[in-house]
Amino acid sequence: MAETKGFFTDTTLCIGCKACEVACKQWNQLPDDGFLFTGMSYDNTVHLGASTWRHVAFIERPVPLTPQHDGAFSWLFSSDVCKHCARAGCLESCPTGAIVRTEYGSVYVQPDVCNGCGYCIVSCPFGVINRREEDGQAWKCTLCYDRLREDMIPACAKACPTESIQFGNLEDLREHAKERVRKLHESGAHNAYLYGATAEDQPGTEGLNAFFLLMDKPEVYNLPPDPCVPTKKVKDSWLAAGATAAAMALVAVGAVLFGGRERV
Amino acid sequence: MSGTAVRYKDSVQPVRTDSRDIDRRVAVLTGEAADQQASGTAGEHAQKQAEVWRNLPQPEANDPTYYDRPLLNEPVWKWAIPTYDYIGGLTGAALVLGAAAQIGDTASRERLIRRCHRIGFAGVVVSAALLVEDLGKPSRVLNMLRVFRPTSVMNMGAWILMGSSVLAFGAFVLRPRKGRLRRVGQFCGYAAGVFGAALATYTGVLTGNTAVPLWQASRKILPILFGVSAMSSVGTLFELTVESAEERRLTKLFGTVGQTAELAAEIVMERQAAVVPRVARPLHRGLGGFLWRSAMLLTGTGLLLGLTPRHTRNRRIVSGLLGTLGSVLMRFTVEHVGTVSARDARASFHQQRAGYGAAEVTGRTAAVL
Amino acid sequence: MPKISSLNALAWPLVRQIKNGDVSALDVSTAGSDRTESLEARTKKADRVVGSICPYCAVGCGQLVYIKDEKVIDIEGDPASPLSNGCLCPKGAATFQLVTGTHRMADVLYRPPYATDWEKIPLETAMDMIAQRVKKTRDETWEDKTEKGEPLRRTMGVAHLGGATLDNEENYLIKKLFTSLGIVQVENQARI
Amino acid sequence: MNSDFIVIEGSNMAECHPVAFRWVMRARERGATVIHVDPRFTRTSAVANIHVPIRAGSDIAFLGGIVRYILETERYFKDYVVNYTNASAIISKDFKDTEDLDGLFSGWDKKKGSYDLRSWMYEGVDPEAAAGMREGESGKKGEPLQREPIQAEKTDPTLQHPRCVFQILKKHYQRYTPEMVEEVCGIPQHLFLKVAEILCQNSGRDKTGAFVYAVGWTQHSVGVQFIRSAAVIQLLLGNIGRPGGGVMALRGHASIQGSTDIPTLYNLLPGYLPMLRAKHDQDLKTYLHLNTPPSGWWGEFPKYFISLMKAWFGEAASKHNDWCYEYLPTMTGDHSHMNTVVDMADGVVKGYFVMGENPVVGSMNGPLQRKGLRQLDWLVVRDFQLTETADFWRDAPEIQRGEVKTKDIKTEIFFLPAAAHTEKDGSFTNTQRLLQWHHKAVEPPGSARSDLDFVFKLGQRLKKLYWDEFHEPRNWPIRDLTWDYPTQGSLNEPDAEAVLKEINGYTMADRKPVEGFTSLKDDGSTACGCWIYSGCYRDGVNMTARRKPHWEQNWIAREWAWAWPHNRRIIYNRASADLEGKPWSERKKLVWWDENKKEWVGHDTPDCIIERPPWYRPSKHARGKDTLSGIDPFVMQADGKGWIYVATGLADGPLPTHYEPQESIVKNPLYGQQCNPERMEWRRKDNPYHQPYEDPRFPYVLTTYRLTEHHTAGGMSRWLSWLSELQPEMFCEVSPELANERGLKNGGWATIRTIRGEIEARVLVTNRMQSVRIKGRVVHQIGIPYHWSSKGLVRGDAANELTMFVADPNVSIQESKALTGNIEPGRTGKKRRYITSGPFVKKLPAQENRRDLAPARQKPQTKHGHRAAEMKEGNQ
Repeated sequence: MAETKGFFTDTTLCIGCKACEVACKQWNQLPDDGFLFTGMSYDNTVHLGASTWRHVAFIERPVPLTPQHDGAFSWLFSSDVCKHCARAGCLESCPTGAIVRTEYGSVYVQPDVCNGCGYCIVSCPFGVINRREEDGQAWKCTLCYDRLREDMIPACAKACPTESIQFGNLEDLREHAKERVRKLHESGAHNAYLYGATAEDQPGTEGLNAFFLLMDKPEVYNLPPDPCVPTKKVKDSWLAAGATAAAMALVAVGAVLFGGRERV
Repeated sequence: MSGTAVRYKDSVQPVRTDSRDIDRRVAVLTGEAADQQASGTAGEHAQKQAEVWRNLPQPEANDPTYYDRPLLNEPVWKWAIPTYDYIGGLTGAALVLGAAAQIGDTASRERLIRRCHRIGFAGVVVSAALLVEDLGKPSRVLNMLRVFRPTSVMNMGAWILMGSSVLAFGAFVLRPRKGRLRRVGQFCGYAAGVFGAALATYTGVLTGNTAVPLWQASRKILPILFGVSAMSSVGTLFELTVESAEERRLTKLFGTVGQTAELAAEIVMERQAAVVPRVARPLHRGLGGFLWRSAMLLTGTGLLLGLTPRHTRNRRIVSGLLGTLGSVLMRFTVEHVGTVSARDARASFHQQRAGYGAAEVTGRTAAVL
Repeated sequence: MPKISSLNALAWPLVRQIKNGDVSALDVSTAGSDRTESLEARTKKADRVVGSICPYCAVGCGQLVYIKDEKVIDIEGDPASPLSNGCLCPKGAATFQLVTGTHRMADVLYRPPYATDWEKIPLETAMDMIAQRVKKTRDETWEDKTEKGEPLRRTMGVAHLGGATLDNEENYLIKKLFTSLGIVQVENQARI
Repeated sequence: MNSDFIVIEGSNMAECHPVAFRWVMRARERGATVIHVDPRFTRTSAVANIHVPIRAGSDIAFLGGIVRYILETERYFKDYVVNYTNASAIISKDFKDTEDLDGLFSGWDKKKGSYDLRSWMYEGVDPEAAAGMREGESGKKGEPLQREPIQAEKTDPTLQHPRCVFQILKKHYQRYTPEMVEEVCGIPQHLFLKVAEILCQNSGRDKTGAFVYAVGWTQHSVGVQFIRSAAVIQLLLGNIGRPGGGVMALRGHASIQGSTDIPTLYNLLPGYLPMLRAKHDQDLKTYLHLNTPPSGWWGEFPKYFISLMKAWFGEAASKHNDWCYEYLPTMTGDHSHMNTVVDMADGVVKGYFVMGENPVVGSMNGPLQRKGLRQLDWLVVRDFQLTETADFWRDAPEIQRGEVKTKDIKTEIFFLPAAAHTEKDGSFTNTQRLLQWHHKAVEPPGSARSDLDFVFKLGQRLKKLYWDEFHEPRNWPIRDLTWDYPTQGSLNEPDAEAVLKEINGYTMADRKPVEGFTSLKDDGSTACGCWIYSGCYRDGVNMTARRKPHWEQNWIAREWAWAWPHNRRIIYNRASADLEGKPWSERKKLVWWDENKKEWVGHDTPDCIIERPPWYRPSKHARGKDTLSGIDPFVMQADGKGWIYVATGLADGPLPTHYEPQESIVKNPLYGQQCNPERMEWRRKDNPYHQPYEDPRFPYVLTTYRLTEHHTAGGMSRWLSWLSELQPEMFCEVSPELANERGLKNGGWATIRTIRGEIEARVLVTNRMQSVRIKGRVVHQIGIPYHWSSKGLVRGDAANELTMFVADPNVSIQESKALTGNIEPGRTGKKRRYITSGPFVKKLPAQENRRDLAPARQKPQTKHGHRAAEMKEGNQ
């Protein structure tokens, strides 16, 4: 079992060039997602999906980036990607074992196994994995599983011109990220924080192998503030189910034993 | 000249192939997603779907979203799944009733038992068919049994359905026989009852065990709702068929309890969802709201009609139909409102900000800003 | 199609699961398929890797072109480049599609005067025709001297545009040939 | 990357050069201050420390303001300025500044409609030669390299002399006050002062900063002066020739630098040797005389020229026939792109080659471009796919609208598919003068061929065609042209390395590659295709193909590929050391004098005569490069100094002066002279202009630009789905205020109009477009990317349907970054019109004279540029 690998996406270094999106499409040879003018700043790919495994969000805000900046405007970029959660909804819900936890700690969909049941799609609290219209099965970022096997770094991280996307051993990334936040706070960027860096930061997923440095509320980047892998709560449902089953049996037996008699 | 002319009309605009437009004579496509199917027209397709953002590109300060785009991907399930939920429930409940009916002196209930097993057997077959129907790659249905993955409700469901099928088949085929075979069949009947109970309720667990805010909020009540609705399904179905007085009374009791509980569960579900108003929206507004109300109304009237004394055959049929429709519609409605809920990013955001995200299990929210 | 091995009882992951005593069946060691096991980067299969330079802007990022069976299988950044360290911008990252896309024409097309359509002609024919056009125009529009008798030795009838996307060697031959033909109107994007 | 401040102005670096921006981000993380000056808030602004919103086209006012600030606060780098620049030089008595002449310099010639540069010269230096250079209107006006025998005779190291450059500078910029900057550029004073202060604080012995620009500066009618002003600032601050310093140009095409060094440009021969001018260079003797200054590096000129002739005409070139000098054609004026197009439209040009370019989309005034193409006899287009230029005859806008019928277009068109860079060997020269080799990976598909192959085989055919006519002198060049490159491969293409070897140069005797340009001779014993590239193939090794990983060498990475000249990575780097040859500071050391080795050493190849000690002073009789003293870093300048004041070579003034664009919304607040008096105009019915300012019909500023996701005219991006999906449609960007004013809705449609034409585009309403306040008046700016047109996967109208022919006088680059126009909601529909199909806006009485001061108006009618102006008043 190799060391756990992951991404640290530092949005303060992102220039919104979308190199990651294209590099990903090139390496994985994904089709385009349609030519769609959205009117959403420079974002025309809108969301992660079956054919878009990296997506750069563009946020225009009527406030300065930090108190140090002049003017009353800032433009945030953030390259979103599958989080490869430590507790992954898609993984735990996959009935076929098509989705697996790899030796690098990443979450991988085996295209030759997936039968397209669609359960992973509703089980992902980040809306990452999806099925394409014409396509029968579920797709998402593989953390370039094939490249990792040859000690090559993922295509997006390699292409990223400004080192906004950093790839490496999760532990090192976490260290580096903490340091980075400290530096930013010193420089006056007090609203900088890590999203999902550790289990403490995000108990619902027990930490993301692909975590982020953000400058505003998660919602602004279309990230959930307190996501939770559904299976953490499934116990309640099973108990309810068990109780119902028991009750059903009781009623049935009762009905059989007493319900049949003619009332007088 | 033009006789020999090769026409190059197409070259006015490039020819789309598979949205990659790679010339296979000069390049090979072997990337991980090289097999992903995409017609060249996927583009136009997407065009139709997405609506253009009309306002200033700027998040709302106090209640931000990303251009009001969905956070989650909506369910890809089609009609087959809610139908499966209904049929599966019906089957399960029938097997339970069948098992119960095997208890004690069964002389007077043979026809009932037989009918239950027949429904059970037919049910599992249809259920399996529906399941396959909804798969993106039906040919790979057997992969459902590749592993035994407790965390995956659907995997559990697959095994449950598997078991139910075998047992229902056993009960249906063997119980009518004589001697040991009958005893085996008898056993199958009981065992099928156990699996049936699971089959009737696990779909509720499956639906609740998702990130869709409304379903998530209803995860405790959904198994109950689905279970009791299964009971009523059986009850109302038997209403439609002539029975011996005893069987009628018996199934009616079974069904009525289920129907009453179904109605109650629906009310509870709405209440629970409404704890975070935004989450309950789909139940109150638009098509979802209408369907939800209609389902309750159908079940309710069916119930009342059934409870009124002096049963004429027609009235039984009417109440039976109403009840059945109620249960069926309920399944479809739950499906629909879930889809609507998945489209609403704010539903998730509000829910989690209100402490119903991870905080529910971890006791503390992780949101920093 | 259904995965055969998943039918064949021995290769059935469930069997493996029981063997491994794996309760959750989440790990690749249990649920992994044969394909997954043998998965590797396609670049590993490449017959050769060719050093190249990004054809888009003037930053000049290094590129590596992976070839298998005389076909391109991948183009990505060259980590060794001191300029780009293996990075590419979106355009550079799309180079694979640029050079292998179906948009690329492989035929020589000819549009006769007043025609409404292209027609396909052989490369050699086209080259001959072009050479003849150049000669004709040059001869017809040759200027030897100005009225003042200043030397011209040129033709203003033929002009050229383009070069910033070409190689130095190509620009050199263009300049060399056209100047010797007496063509002065040689221009490129540098002015645009 | 080593800079302490980086001013990005006239460039959107993060968007157009993301990978180069990697180093800016590194610098920012190291604590450098990144300042972005731009009309729009772009992706660059988003990550810059400071964004300075500026009115498009007012940069000189801003930069001039900074010059003034540096001088007023005495923050200039004294040792550097006194010794390495011409600040101390004393200028002729006859010089008059714009201060005295309300926006004109002395020497404006009414009749010629251009400047006589005599009065700008150093005192005591004979200006004749300089004047000579100008007479012929050779395109090499303003060409960066100086050849006149110029060295300031009189200097005043105290910089106090009233006529010394330093004092003239002071006077010239005295009116560029913070108040004025605010008035002209709309930049708030506090912001301006903040920037100026940062520049000063981060310069000096221990700190350096860089200016970065791109076409945001060049594409103006005063483009060259924009860049000059930055150079002035950098020289004052001592930021040139040092690590982290400089004025960097970011160029848009893979080999656009190369295509200037080995020019596919009308006015140059390889290596910046000037093209022959009919009027002056009547024979070799005069040509060499005019181009060989007795001082400075260009003293070597004859060696370079004669070696070039040997390379081209081989044995045929001998002393007796003046090295085939008479084989070369001559210029009679400006023959640049826009004139070519105009000549096409007028039927002068009959045949046209277009290789890897798409002028119909990428060049000014699309309608006029197509009009030109329609008049051609034949057109050859070489590209990957049918571009708008190749298909102009069947799906151009005017065809779609039925104004022009395909069957009426006479042009005969050849389309030849081109090979991609992966299908041919060759070298690109990047924006840092670095030659990098790309190897052939696969064979080109079908009939696709490299341009090398095309030109080579075209040449072979022409040699055949002319075989019987070789007796005619006019055909001798073709006869004697050395064209015997070895061919290879199944397509037997010419060997690119053989061509590179010729470019590098070789000895005629044994055909051995030469070491570098220092070993070139003027006796015909050496041949060299481009002297500045000499050395790229030394010892028969293709230096440009070197790919030694950067982690195996120092940060200069001298062993990666090859940079001209002489593999120098930072030119004029002698300036990184002080007078004694010691680095100005440890932190900024680059090259230095090693007393033991008795030569210059350092991280980079020293850009000076390596064994010449700092204390060397030339003797009176020194000639050529011997005149360069040990403290003359700028070896390409005749006097080895950095030129704050350009005594000769620039057409439109020795010092940058603020002029309004051809089309502006305001009157020039600084001078009576509205526009650059020397700008080139094309006054034609098919190229009309708006009023110089306050044109009621066109109240907004338009500015064109690029996006990360597409490449220039889109020929290499609009056909790729991976890029197209990222920016799928033509759009324009407007501020919320303007949107309100004109009723535009985000995501909706708008029609943008100039007198040349009108286009429709989707609207992006955004706070990134900031309206600037000029004298309390709100000036709205409209942003229009120019990537799209009628073809490709993603389409839209082309921005250049709106732009006009008007150009900088020095380099004939057009003005597309600042013009005026109008915008209204809704699509254009059928009624859309272009000037080529008749005017469509209401006529106004022409007020041309408001563009110039009275004397600047008289422009004679000669062939080209503004001289071609048919003075049609009211041609709107």
